[in-house]
Amino acid sequence: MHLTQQELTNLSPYQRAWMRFKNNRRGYYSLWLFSAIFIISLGAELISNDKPLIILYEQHYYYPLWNDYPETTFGGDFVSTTDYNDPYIRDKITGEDNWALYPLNNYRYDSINYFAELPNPARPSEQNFLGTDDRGRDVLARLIYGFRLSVLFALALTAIGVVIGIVVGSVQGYFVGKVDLITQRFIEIWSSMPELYLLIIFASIFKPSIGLLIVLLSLFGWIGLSDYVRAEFLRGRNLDYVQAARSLGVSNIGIMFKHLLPNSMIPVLTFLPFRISGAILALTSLDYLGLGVPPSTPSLGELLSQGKENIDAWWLSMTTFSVLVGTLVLLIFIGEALREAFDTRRG
Amino acid sequence: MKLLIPDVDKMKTSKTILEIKNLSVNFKTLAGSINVVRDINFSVESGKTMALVGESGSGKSVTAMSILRLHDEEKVDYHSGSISFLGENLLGVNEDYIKQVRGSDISMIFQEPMTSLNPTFTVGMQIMEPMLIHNNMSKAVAKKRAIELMELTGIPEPHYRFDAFPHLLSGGQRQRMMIAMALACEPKLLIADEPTTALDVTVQLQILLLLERLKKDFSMSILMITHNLNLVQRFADSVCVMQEGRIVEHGQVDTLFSEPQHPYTIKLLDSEPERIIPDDETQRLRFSKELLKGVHLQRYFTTSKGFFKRKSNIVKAVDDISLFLRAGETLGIVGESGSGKSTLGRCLLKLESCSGDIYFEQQKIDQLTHSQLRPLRKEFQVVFQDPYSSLSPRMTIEQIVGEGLKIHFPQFNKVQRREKIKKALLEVGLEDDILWRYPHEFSGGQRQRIAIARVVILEPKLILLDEPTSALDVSVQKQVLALLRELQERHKISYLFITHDLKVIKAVSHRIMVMKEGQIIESGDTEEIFTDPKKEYTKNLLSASLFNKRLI
Amino acid sequence: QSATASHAIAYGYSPKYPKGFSHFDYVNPDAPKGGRLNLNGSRTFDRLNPYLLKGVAAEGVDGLIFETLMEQSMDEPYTFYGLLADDIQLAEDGLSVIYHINPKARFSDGTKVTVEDVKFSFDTLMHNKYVHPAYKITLGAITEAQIVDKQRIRFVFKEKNPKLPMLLSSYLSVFPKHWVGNLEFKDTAMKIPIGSGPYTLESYDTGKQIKFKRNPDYWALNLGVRKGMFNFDEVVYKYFRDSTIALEALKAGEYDFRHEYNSKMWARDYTGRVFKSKEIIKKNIPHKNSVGIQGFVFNTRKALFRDKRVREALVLAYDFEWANRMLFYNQYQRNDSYFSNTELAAKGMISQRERELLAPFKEQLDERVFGEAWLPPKTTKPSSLRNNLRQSIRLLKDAGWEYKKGALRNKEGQAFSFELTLSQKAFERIAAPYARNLKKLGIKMSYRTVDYALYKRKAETKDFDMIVSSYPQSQVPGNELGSRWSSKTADVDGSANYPGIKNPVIDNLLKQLSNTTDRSEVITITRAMDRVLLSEFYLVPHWYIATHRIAYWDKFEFPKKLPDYFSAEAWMLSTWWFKAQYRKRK
Amino acid sequence: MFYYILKRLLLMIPTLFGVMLITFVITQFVPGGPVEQLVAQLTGQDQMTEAGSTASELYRGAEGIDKERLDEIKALYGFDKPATERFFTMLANYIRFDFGESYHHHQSVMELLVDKLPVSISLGMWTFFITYLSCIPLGIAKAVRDGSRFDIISSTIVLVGYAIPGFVLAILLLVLFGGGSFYDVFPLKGLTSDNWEELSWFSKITDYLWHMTLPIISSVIGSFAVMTMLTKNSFLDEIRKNYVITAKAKGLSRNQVLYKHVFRNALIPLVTGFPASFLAAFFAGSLLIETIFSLDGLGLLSYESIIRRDYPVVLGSLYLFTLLGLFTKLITDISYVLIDPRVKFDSVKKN
Ligand SMILES: Nc1ncnc2c1ncn2[C@@H]1O[C@H](COP(=O)(O)OP(=O)(O)OP(=O)(O)O)[C@@H](O)[C@H]1O
Ligand SMILES: Nc1ncnc2c1ncn2[C@@H]1O[C@H](COP(=O)(O)OP(=O)(O)OP(=O)(O)O)[C@@H](O)[C@H]1O
Ligand SMILES: [Mg+2]
Ligand SMILES: [Mg+2]
Repeated sequence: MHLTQQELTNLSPYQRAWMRFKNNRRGYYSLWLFSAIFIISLGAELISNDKPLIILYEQHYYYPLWNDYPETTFGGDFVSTTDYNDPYIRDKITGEDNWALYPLNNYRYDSINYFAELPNPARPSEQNFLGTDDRGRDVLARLIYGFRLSVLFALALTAIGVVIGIVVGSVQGYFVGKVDLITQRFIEIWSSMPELYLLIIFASIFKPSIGLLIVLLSLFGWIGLSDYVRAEFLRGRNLDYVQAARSLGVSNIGIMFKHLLPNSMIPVLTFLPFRISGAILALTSLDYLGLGVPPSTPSLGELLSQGKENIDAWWLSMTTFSVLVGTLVLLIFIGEALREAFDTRRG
Repeated sequence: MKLLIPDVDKMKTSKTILEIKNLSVNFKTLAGSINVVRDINFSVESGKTMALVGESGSGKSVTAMSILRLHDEEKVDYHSGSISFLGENLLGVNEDYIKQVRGSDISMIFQEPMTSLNPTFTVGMQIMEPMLIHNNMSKAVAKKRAIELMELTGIPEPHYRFDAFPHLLSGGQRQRMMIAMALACEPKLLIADEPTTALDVTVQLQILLLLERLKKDFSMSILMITHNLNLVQRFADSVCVMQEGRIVEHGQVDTLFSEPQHPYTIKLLDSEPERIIPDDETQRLRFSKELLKGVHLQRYFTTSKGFFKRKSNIVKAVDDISLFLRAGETLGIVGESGSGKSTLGRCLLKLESCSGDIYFEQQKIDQLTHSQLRPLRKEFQVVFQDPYSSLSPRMTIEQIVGEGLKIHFPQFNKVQRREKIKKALLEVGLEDDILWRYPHEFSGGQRQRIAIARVVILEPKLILLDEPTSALDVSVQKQVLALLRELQERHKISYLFITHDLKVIKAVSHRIMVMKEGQIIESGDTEEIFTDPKKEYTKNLLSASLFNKRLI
Repeated sequence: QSATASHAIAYGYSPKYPKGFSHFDYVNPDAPKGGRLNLNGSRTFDRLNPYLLKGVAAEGVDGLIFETLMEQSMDEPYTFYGLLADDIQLAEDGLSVIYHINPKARFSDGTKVTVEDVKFSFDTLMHNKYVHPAYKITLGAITEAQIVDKQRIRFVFKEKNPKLPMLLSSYLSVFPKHWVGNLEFKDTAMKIPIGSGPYTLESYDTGKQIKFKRNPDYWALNLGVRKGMFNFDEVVYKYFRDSTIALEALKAGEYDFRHEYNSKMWARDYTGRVFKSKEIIKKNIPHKNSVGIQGFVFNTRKALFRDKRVREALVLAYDFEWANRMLFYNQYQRNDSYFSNTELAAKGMISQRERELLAPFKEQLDERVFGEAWLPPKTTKPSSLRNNLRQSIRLLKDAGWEYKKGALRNKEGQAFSFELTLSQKAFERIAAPYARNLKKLGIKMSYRTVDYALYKRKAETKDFDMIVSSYPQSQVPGNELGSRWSSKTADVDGSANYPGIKNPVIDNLLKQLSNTTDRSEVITITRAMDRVLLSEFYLVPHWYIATHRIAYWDKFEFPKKLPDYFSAEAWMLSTWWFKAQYRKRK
Repeated sequence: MFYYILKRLLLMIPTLFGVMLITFVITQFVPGGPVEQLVAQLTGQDQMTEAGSTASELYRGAEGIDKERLDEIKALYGFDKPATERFFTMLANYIRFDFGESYHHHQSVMELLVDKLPVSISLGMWTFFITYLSCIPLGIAKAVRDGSRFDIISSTIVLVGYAIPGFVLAILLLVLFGGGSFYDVFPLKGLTSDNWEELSWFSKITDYLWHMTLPIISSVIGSFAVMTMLTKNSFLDEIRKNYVITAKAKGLSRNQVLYKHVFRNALIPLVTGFPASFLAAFFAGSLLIETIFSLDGLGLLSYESIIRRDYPVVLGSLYLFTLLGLFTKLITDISYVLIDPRVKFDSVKKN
């Protein structure tokens, strides 16, 4: 695919970078695939839910996904929300002239298959395509929702960490001198803070939630990266083109982020996918200590730790593991393409 | 351990050492494959010098690099043709073979010595390296030889410089390191791409004589790429003239110089820089106000050997220099390579810390910080000696040239800005369809012109030009000098013009300062210096440049 | 009054075995000796001395090497027979006890066990600052050890407590004075222990394994309390840190015997070649150990759970049968008493004696107390969870809770929601289905596992809505029950009265209990107490298991007659022996 | 440079002080200190199984502990003194590298650390060397063959390795090769066999290697990916620079170009992570791997002392490791200068 000079001239540098990105077919397709999966997972409620999308019951249409109907609506006993997987109810809404459209997978991340036959964790079956976890929740549903949550969590955490890491690292590496000495000491003190104790203290004050975890982990998440950015800046700050930029009157910020940063992105780009997957795994280890998200929250980490507890239940660890590896591989491929997007020698 | 067994038969029939046939080289870019070398043919005879001259950007360096297959394999396409060295087509041989050829049979002096040296190794080590791999020398022997070579190229204190890192050396010193490196294994063929652009005339002569001697002693052949036609005339046996990727004319030096055929060749031979400053202007300028003044500037470098400064050495790069520059005036700075010209320039523009007072438009600027200086920056600009490393590698030409505009002329919108950029590029003799390209996709001369365009576009009051035309062929050089002059006339720009090319300095400067070992040893009006030099060194300089005079 | 026999002491009844009995019924007096037994040590150890505060003691030292004054039998609720002491004399006033040390008793180095050694051991354990405070706490009511004469030693009690001499007899390990010598006690951490027990230490590798060798000259070899016991020539504990790997190691034959506590592992992980080929035998050994009660404990101090009807409604919502089938592989039984698996538990219709006991409180008690003993709700046919929940709804309605706007709400419109605080992740799978059932009632129960220390603090300061707690029970309940269930302790930080029981009836029964040791009277009181406690629904009862789940390599034989009250490990270690082909030393 | 180093060395003192102060303050706020831990253990609440207690006789401590005893226990841990006093006594001792006694172990903190070192070093060093020695060549090879099939396949393999949690792999390996269920190839636990003392010199080594194989595989496998990718990317960034062409033109072989010329220039990002992982190699260890293979190393020690609030161990090891960390950080910074002479530590303000 070749462009004319005019077209090329009209491309902004970002469009150029995007073209380089696209040139890496692997990364490009990975991005598509990842986005597709992610977007689908954003609509998890429509794919995997314990409520039917539409019910036709005694000539009336019902939309359980959007409205709460008490069980009494369908001839049950309880005035609380209907459990549509209850065979008792299921018979009623699918029998005779009634009709219900269930989602592809009949469970939400927290719905227990109460009416299963086999003890939990149960192997894959027609009811639960990927089996159930140790408390009878559908693994597929948890994977879908868990993927969504974990990825969102990881993206947020990574974004925050990377931004702080880059800013701190570049300030240190660019200004050096006192700024560096002081910031570096601060980082040293900061990073040796016993994170676990802080988490425990916070857990005793607040109820754990994803938001709280993001804040807490962000406090420390940037530290490793800033060192790398600092190192790259230390090397780059004395190069001629930086001098040239100074002589042009470019501001310090301009030099840092326009001239130096694009040439210091290697470690950042390399670590990016790993940080994302690392953030997913961080949820695991926190769950392990009971400091993670509330237990009903679906997270890949939680599934993984269940996998460890239930070694014989391969469907727990293998599926989660595959999702993790898949995600990671996609992210790495995207990361490679991203690196190439930064590599102007590629055109 | 040379694998190479010359084909004796072929050698007998012809003394040709290198023969290029129908060579075409393409580069793959976003705009498709571009053909930069088009079907060229030439050969180099053993023990002879073949000169490749031509337009900047005409494909000389590309051709040279193709001989050793040094282009990025992914990006280059040796479209057609062959390069036979001692009868073997180098484009066809395997990696091992070419590895043996490189550095020992054929070695190369690169055009841009600044970026061509590995920044993390000492220059000494880099000079030793080819000897260590090709000649199986012991380290000690190699070191001795390296220092010898450095001495031959005229580096002062070679023992000391042996341990220096490239970025601590001046442009000319780095270039000499490249030369020493290339000569280390006494190659059969030396490809020298602009080997003397950063050298003052005395050293230049010294180097060329050295090459001449090696040519005789070891029957070394030289493929010399240069813009300096005098040099060609004096040292080359035959010449090829290139334009737009083609060889437009070739022949023996004498015939070609006496009876040039091709219009481009004719143009080249006619483009002698002429003084573009009216004679009386120097006088008139006496009364214009001082734009820049430096008083007692001093910059010493203490460089240490070993980690804890066991041995240290002081280089007095700028040693108590006072100078001034008037508005609309061009001050030429000439002098020995390594005498501190670039350092002085950088000091004056506050790019290097130094002691002494600096006034710009009567304002004292030496104590100002970067951010205080920023608004002033628009007014004094610099073209660095090494254009390549001064261009941000991850920015397009449009970004590079437009950056200053964005900062200092925020009133322009994108379209206006692009128009200005295009205009500036055209003015320095570049096409305007290169806006989207990145610096590494250009020839040395093109990059030099980009660096000039980036500066002139801002129309500052003062420009420091550090060897701005060293990589330009005479015709482009003329165009650039004319442009500078025009700007000067229009906007009363002052220039600090550092160069080794005495013809250029004579053409453009009102006054001249001669530097040696960090000091100004002589200064005065251009006329005066050229006609009546006072100091011995200046005299030598001028006489050495005498060989520049055409012999016919 | 406590019966004292010179050779044994029992709590409120006569000991089973007479003076000079030849052996316990549950041992094989002729059990052949020999072979090397490999056992699984849990996690690690870093000291040999079992009594220090710091560090983790190696398994087996206390028991195989060091002995106590008396030995408990495994087929009576709470009876002790003389071991190092051959004669025990309890003072009339119950404020002191005299032990007569068996003159035959010898330490493994041949020296005699003297009263000085006993006194030294007691003083060390009670007063040395490096000793684990457990001794001070357990035996704190014993003020002094006085040497009476060469063979006799008297212990003086601060207060009258029939359990004290028994605790002392079984808790005070005797070690020789010369073992400690001039050392600071903490410096004996790694000193090779010298004891009077059936084994001596052969070798050890800190944290990895420890090896004991049977003492062929063991002084008590033919004593009734030892006859036919400790039949392995060598006992080795191999330490594994991870339980999954430890199980793998069992399968690999690294060790011989394992007791499993987890239903899921028992059902799913004890599989594979060695099990199929019956090389490893998987067995459930029944026992009569008191298992007390475990449950989701309501914090009745909270307004939410103040109403008994609310608590009952929540008890009804728990589906034990489902959990047992889906989570526990049907290995458990429902806790239907605070004294499960013992004769102390209330059963069936209330007896005359119990009725009399409770009659004075008729007003304050639920009338159901005077009928059949409470039976936990079932969800198997003919009952069903749906039925139970319907009943819950009625109860909640009576208590003023109704489903409105997506939640169960009281008159003030407050939604019914609370948190179950857990200390172990393993309980989350148990909590999840319960939360699901409660949701059907409109109740929002969230559950979360917290760091153990945090859990502990919440429990101590009673800062929780609901926790999991278990109340283990003794065969002979005494005044320890007071600290759990009396009104006095309800608002004391750190007490074990988690539900916040403030019930005058219980207070009264507790007082009566502490005034008697008569077995039949104790039983009546505990049964009555059981009925009252159950009727108040202080917790959602869980489950228990009345068997030991053990797996062992098919190398052993053991007595036909099983004991009643025992731990699996101690039983196997003391009464099993190798089949002939495994008896040779490896 | 000399003054810079001196400055950095002096700055270690306030840094160390800051670290200790903050950590000490934090430990004051952590719920469940050592006293509570001990009390929990005494009252028998710390062990709970799925189905309640089946102990045949009850532990008396279950009745709770009275105030008097509690005070005794507090004094045992020195908690009867005010916090500031404890902090400064601690500092005074720490200066002399006297870290005091552990709350939970009967050894002193220093003895404990020394005790656990062999395992950590065994595990760490191997992991460290194997990682660096294989990642760098692999990364370089991948950079050279960027985009080739080799590149893609090796990427996928290291990524799968990265994504397998070490403990999962460890258990998997043990189940497969531990002899319990499938093949009996490797031992289940420990650093050496029981009879190690009696073995010959050669068998000692093989025995050790035999024991270390599985733990090392498990701990190494996850560390490949990051290093490999970092190497690859750094090299890719450098490989097209002009000096590489010069080096090539000298006739250096591809490996010489890569391992000599490019390597040094691509080294800075690699070096940034180096001291940290070097330190980690000696002093960190891996909690899960150590647990699974019943190895007694620092990973376990530090985790357990955190969980059990064994503050002397927590603070003592923190002090030691922070100190070492500060030194390695300084060394990294110095090595930047040694690797790339253009790096300077003077402030941007100066010019
Ligand atoms: N990597 C590249 N990608 C695309 N175009 C390139 C690349 N390298 C060189 N060119 C183009 O090839 C042409 C020839 O370049 P070359 O460096 O050979 O010129 P030159 O004759 O040496 O000029 P100069 O005298 O200025 O050094 C130029 O127009 C340049 O823009
Ligand atoms: N950063 C530095 N550290 C140490 N020495 C330096 C440094 N920069 C330059 N020098 C030395 O200062 C002297 C003057 O260098 P400068 O670059 O100013 O020379 P120049 O006159 O521009 O020479 P050329 O004509 O060769 O470019 C040289 O000897 C060089 O080695
Ligand atoms: Mg060129
Ligand atoms: Mg210069």
